[in-house]
Amino acid sequence: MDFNDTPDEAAFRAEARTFLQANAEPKSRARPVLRLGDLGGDAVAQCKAWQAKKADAGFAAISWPKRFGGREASPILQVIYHQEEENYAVPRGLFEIGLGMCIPTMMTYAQPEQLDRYVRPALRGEEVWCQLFSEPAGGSDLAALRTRAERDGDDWVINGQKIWTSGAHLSDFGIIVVRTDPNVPKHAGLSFFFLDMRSPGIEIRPIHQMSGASHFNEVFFTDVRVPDAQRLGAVGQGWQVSLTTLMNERLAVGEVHRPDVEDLLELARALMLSGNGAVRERIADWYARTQGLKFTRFRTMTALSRGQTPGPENSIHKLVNASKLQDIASYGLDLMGMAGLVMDDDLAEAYAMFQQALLSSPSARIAGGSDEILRNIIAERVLGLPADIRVDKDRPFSQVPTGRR
Amino acid sequence: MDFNDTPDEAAFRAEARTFLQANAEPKSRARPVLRLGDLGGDAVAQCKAWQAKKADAGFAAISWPKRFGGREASPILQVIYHQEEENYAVPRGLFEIGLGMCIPTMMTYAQPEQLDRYVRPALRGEEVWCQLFSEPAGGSDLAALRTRAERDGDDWVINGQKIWTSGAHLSDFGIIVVRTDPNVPKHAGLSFFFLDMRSPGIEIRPIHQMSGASHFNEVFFTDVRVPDAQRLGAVGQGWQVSLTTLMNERLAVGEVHRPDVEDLLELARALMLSGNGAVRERIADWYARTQGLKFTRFRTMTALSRGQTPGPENSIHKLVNASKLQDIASYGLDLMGMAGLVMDDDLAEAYAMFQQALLSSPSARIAGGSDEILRNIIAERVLGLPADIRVDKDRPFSQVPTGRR
Amino acid sequence: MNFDFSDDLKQLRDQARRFLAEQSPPKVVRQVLEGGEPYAVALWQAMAEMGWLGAAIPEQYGGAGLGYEGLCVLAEELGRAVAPVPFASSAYLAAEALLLAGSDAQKRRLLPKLADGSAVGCFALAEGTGNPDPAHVSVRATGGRLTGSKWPVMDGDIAGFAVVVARDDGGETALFLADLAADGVSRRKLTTVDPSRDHARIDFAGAAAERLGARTGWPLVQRLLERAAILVAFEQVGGAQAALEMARDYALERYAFGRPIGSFQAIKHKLADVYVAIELARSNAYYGAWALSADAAELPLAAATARVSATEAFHLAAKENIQTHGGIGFTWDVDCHLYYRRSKQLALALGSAPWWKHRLVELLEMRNAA
Amino acid sequence: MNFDFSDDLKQLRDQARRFLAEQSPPKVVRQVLEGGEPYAVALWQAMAEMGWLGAAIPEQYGGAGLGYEGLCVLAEELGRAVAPVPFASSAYLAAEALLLAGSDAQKRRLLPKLADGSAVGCFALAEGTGNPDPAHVSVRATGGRLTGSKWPVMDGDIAGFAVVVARDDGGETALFLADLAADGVSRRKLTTVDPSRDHARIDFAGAAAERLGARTGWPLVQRLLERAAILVAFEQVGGAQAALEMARDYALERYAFGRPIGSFQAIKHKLADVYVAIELARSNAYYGAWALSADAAELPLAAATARVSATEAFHLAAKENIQTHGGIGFTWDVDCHLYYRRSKQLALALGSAPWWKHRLVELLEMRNAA
Repeated sequence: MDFNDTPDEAAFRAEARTFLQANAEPKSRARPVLRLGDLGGDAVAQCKAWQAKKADAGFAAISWPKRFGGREASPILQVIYHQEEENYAVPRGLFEIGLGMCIPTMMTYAQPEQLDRYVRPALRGEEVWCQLFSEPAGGSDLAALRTRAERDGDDWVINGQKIWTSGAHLSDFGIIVVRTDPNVPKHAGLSFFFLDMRSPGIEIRPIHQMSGASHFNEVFFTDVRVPDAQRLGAVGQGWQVSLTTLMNERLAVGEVHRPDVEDLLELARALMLSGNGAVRERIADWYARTQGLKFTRFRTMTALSRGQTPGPENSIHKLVNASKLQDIASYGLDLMGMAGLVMDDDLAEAYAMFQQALLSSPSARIAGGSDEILRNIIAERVLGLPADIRVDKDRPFSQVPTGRR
Repeated sequence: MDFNDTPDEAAFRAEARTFLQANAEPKSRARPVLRLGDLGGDAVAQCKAWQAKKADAGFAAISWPKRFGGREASPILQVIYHQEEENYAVPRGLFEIGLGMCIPTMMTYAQPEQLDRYVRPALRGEEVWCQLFSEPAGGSDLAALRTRAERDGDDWVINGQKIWTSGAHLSDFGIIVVRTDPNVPKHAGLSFFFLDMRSPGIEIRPIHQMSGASHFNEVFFTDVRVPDAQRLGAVGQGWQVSLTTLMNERLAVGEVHRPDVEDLLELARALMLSGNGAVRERIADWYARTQGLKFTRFRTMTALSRGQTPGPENSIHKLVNASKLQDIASYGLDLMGMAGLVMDDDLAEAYAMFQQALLSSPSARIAGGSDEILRNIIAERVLGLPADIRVDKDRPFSQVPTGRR
Repeated sequence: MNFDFSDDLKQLRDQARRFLAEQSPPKVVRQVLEGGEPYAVALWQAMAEMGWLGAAIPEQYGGAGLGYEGLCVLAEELGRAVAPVPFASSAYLAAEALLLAGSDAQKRRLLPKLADGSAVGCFALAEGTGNPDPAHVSVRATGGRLTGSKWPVMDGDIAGFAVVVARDDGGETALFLADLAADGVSRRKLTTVDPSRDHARIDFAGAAAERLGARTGWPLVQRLLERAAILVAFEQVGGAQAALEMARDYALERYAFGRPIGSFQAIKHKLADVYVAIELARSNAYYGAWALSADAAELPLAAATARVSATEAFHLAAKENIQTHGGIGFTWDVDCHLYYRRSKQLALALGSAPWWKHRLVELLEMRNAA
Repeated sequence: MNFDFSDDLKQLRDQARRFLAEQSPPKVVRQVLEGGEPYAVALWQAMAEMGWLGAAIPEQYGGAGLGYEGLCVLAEELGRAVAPVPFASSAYLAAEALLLAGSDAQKRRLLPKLADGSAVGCFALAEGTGNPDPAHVSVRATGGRLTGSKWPVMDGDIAGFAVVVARDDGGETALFLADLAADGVSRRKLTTVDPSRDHARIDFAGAAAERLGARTGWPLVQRLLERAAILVAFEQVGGAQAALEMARDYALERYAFGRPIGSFQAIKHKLADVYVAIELARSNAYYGAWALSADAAELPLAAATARVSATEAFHLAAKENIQTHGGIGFTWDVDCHLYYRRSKQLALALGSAPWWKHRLVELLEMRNAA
């Protein structure tokens, strides 16, 4: 067990540090960085410019194969780069889905010439990708999707609706899973494609969240044509392809949530409450959880660097972080007392970071797998407990109950 | 809304107070009262003597019909009597099940001459009753019981095993639910009896608990004969009769658990920790829960006094109290620090009450309906949410899976 | 003992529930939330006409004389409807301040106006970050003139007058009446986590102030907060109950994996826990209602207990209502966030839970020492 | 970076696990729990023969020189087996005290005996109720004679010598060695919530004491507690993991309502939460193992973090294991209570969670101020 860098790691860290010093602004802790959904036109341009710079310097895809612009390096180097980048205020949030989920899925299922066409522009941030999985009727039951694709010559014709599509309005391409056969059980009737988000028949509407942000979209499909050549995996194998994508999602480095426990400690200090035993115990609990997650990720990265496949145990991160964020936000307001509800920039403590998190954190417990789904995943796939009793399993999808009526 | 006594209530309270002053010792808070299972021979005699005295003075069955020795009075008077009795160190724990569950079930289903025979001796504490429901294979799934009763002339012959029978070794009579038909779905094949606990073929073995106590017993039945005249309800109606019993259980006044929040406050004061914010917040939380339960019971009693039937909402009490007890016990030890684990009478804080509760509280979360079953009851019967998916519902009992093999 | 509301009050409750379902549906709340109007003016007028605004104001001062239990019943229903009206400020806090501390002349002058809705009052205590504490009072009332800033003041931007906690000429904490339309008063509407309820910052620069009654000292403020806490506990219980019902209904409607999501124990047990929290809070609120009505010695402890329970229950119910709804639960268009916002607004309005918990234990210690 | 144990150590772990499954099954634990013997003597001798008792003792003092990571690996396995042996007292606390503070002569005299099992040491800090605090040290070592009482002392009734925290002639806190068989020492076995581990009260009435090294001051005690906390965190993680596995296995075996109880979300999600708590604790313990091995500046904070996580995880796992088992879970004959008892014993042994949380934040504050 060694927490220090190996000589190779130290050399890489120095290289990353040099690159960042020359190209980015050091972060000030006080003000949290903008998130996707708050991105206006300027911010998009900044994201793209930074991504190009990062890709050209070889820091955008550290563990990818060299032929796609990667370094074929250990995931540990990825962690090191992230540790260093964390100290800088770099514009992020536009490429995580494309590079973390879409392109890795393409790498597994697309043709070589398609990879030659799509991977590098995505890596350099020239083309943005989104992921079209969720549907209104689906929710936690992802495979219950109803968007149809019907074969018509060399094309498929898509009709239906997707929802919770992050960044759809900023995207050039998307990956999509659709139902190609409603008369078989639900997991068996799906197929998977990638498509041009400017295709005729696609309409994108932003979803207004309670926090005021609009990270997500509804995407409507009316007779959208997709060439069969853009199918990923066999017809009817869409669920298996989706699982690849979701597995890659779990590998993605988790978002840094603010306020974190350090922000709470700072708030308590500023309010002269850090001597209070109740405040201290909460800070200690949250700090221990934060550190536990950090070192759990290090354990995973060590396993990955030895060629092991990470398992569903990574569901821990979001499960712990989302509730922690909501609880820290709410508790921060409690510490502020009667003025805790004020969000005006000039009056609110800590730039209203706690108030914003109070309003945005409910989505963290739901989006990308709800607390309940994550606990099920851990129970079933890690602990080996039985699946929930399924009433929909062996029925044709078209005959599964969908409501009381 | 009136928290004060009505003139009638005040008169009754004065009467109860006079009776208690004349016949019982005031309680000192410091030392908790003995519980059932710690009862030696002397204690049993004391319990019986006190019960007779209480019954003769008309305080043992305040809301029962007069013909059975009750007062036919409002449940509010029952609460008042309990409030007053709480201040005295009276021996309890031997008759709660008999008078709270067994005899009320008898009153609903037994013949008048049987009631004439059994009710008054039970009320005066001359005869002790127990309840034989749970079985090793049953647990939370109470109706999955396997003890068989087969008709033989005017008798039924019982073979099988019951478990978790409080006070079986001290009991004269018991009520029992058994399977009389294994070839129908599980709830339909049950019948209900009362029996003499001295019948030939009954063997009682105490269960040694982790706390060191032996409140419960295993009871083995080998060809035990029970006359058909002692059947309560029709053949095959045993489940319905059991529900009556369990409903009466919910009406019973909950046990007072020690240490309670006042004990914790006193401990914190003694250890000079009551100024600590973390200690204060926990005490406040537990106090609020304790009071909430107390006043919920008052609401129930008010509803009862108006002739309303109490519902499953009473499951709240045990659900909240059991975890609270375990948490208070564990936290009390934490406050004591390194010496918190010591149980020697002369060294332990608060007469080792917290340590004893640490070891006995796990059973509180299980016995009489586990936390999980109580949440299901609230969800289904109060909130109207659907029952769990049942795989055993329409199958003959003999064909329901009982294990992996 | 009778631990329930009277039949008359239950009738009032049913009537209020029907009325508010019609007059204060989510659409009306959103009108205020989204900035359409500062509060639900038409609703407020209708409430005035029904006599709700003076529910607990004695008839001699133009009130309905329903007593505090009546006020509690109304508060629960207003909480259930997340009603966007200055009821807590005007009908609890300002009216209670007048009743507790005002001279007879002041009561005669202002209570009838609060009761008929021609005046809206508010209570100005906070001076920025912090919980109620005499050490945090720095606004001064010197020679009948107020100087300093109060924020946040609930309903401070729509009230006509404020009851202001300030230091008098002798440096003692006391209550003062201030006309908010007078010279030397400037107001600024604040952005908060719950825009469905008005909040303001009020700056006093030598504004005229009239002393409310003759009493001084922090205990008066404490007493006012305790009385209001019981009423707010009913609002919180009402809001929590509405959020639980919304979650329950959705859990029955929404299917996943071919079955209603309410058939999964993860949802069932979560909602059972919410139910338990609400029932405990409701029972503690009932005890508070009795203490308020009877002006019992137990009132301070009853108030702290009710506040602690109700704050926990509403926050839990509101956040788990969103969670039960899944994705749509955190969208603007679905009503879950109305309860979530209000739960935190009410949690902070009279001082936050840690402060009340500390106070609760202080009261327990005092009781045990006695 | 390499955040895992080496293959050699994993091999040691597997070997230890197999050995303990055979040599320290519940039957052996019950032998001690039920008073059959004061500790598992045969197991202890076997451990000595395998070199475990001197795992982290340098070879020059007769140890195996496996280093602290080796000790951590063994601690996890001993925790998993709820092993009823004085390992924590003798191999962590007494040995560490000697290594940290002892003179070379003292190390030479005692460490080889600890390593080969011919001596058992213990650490006497507590003086009744309370958490570690210099103000609670009142035992005096005056003129080489100890006076006062220490309790509870883990393994105090079976150890041959104790490292005693006492005040020296100048009133300073320091460590002293005391032969527990000597005149002026009386011992009494204590009854505790975990009788599977020995505890005693030791009364010193002018017993001979030898100063351990030359250093004085509370930071030495603090440092010893921190180092032991990391090792105990591994015991806790091991115990928690065993309790989780026991619960999981039972949830698969036990049927109710015609299906394994492990198919109900109430059980699934409960055990998922236990798993999460254990993984966080394990990761924090790993960081502690690194800090211990590297003698890193981060050690105090790493120790406090590991202790807070591991204490929570073991208590949760142990109590929910009982709950998952239902009725039989709280019987004497089923092994659930072995973990439950041990979880609380370890939770208190080096000072309870509130004390460590306070310390954790103190260290955070110091770090942030630096």
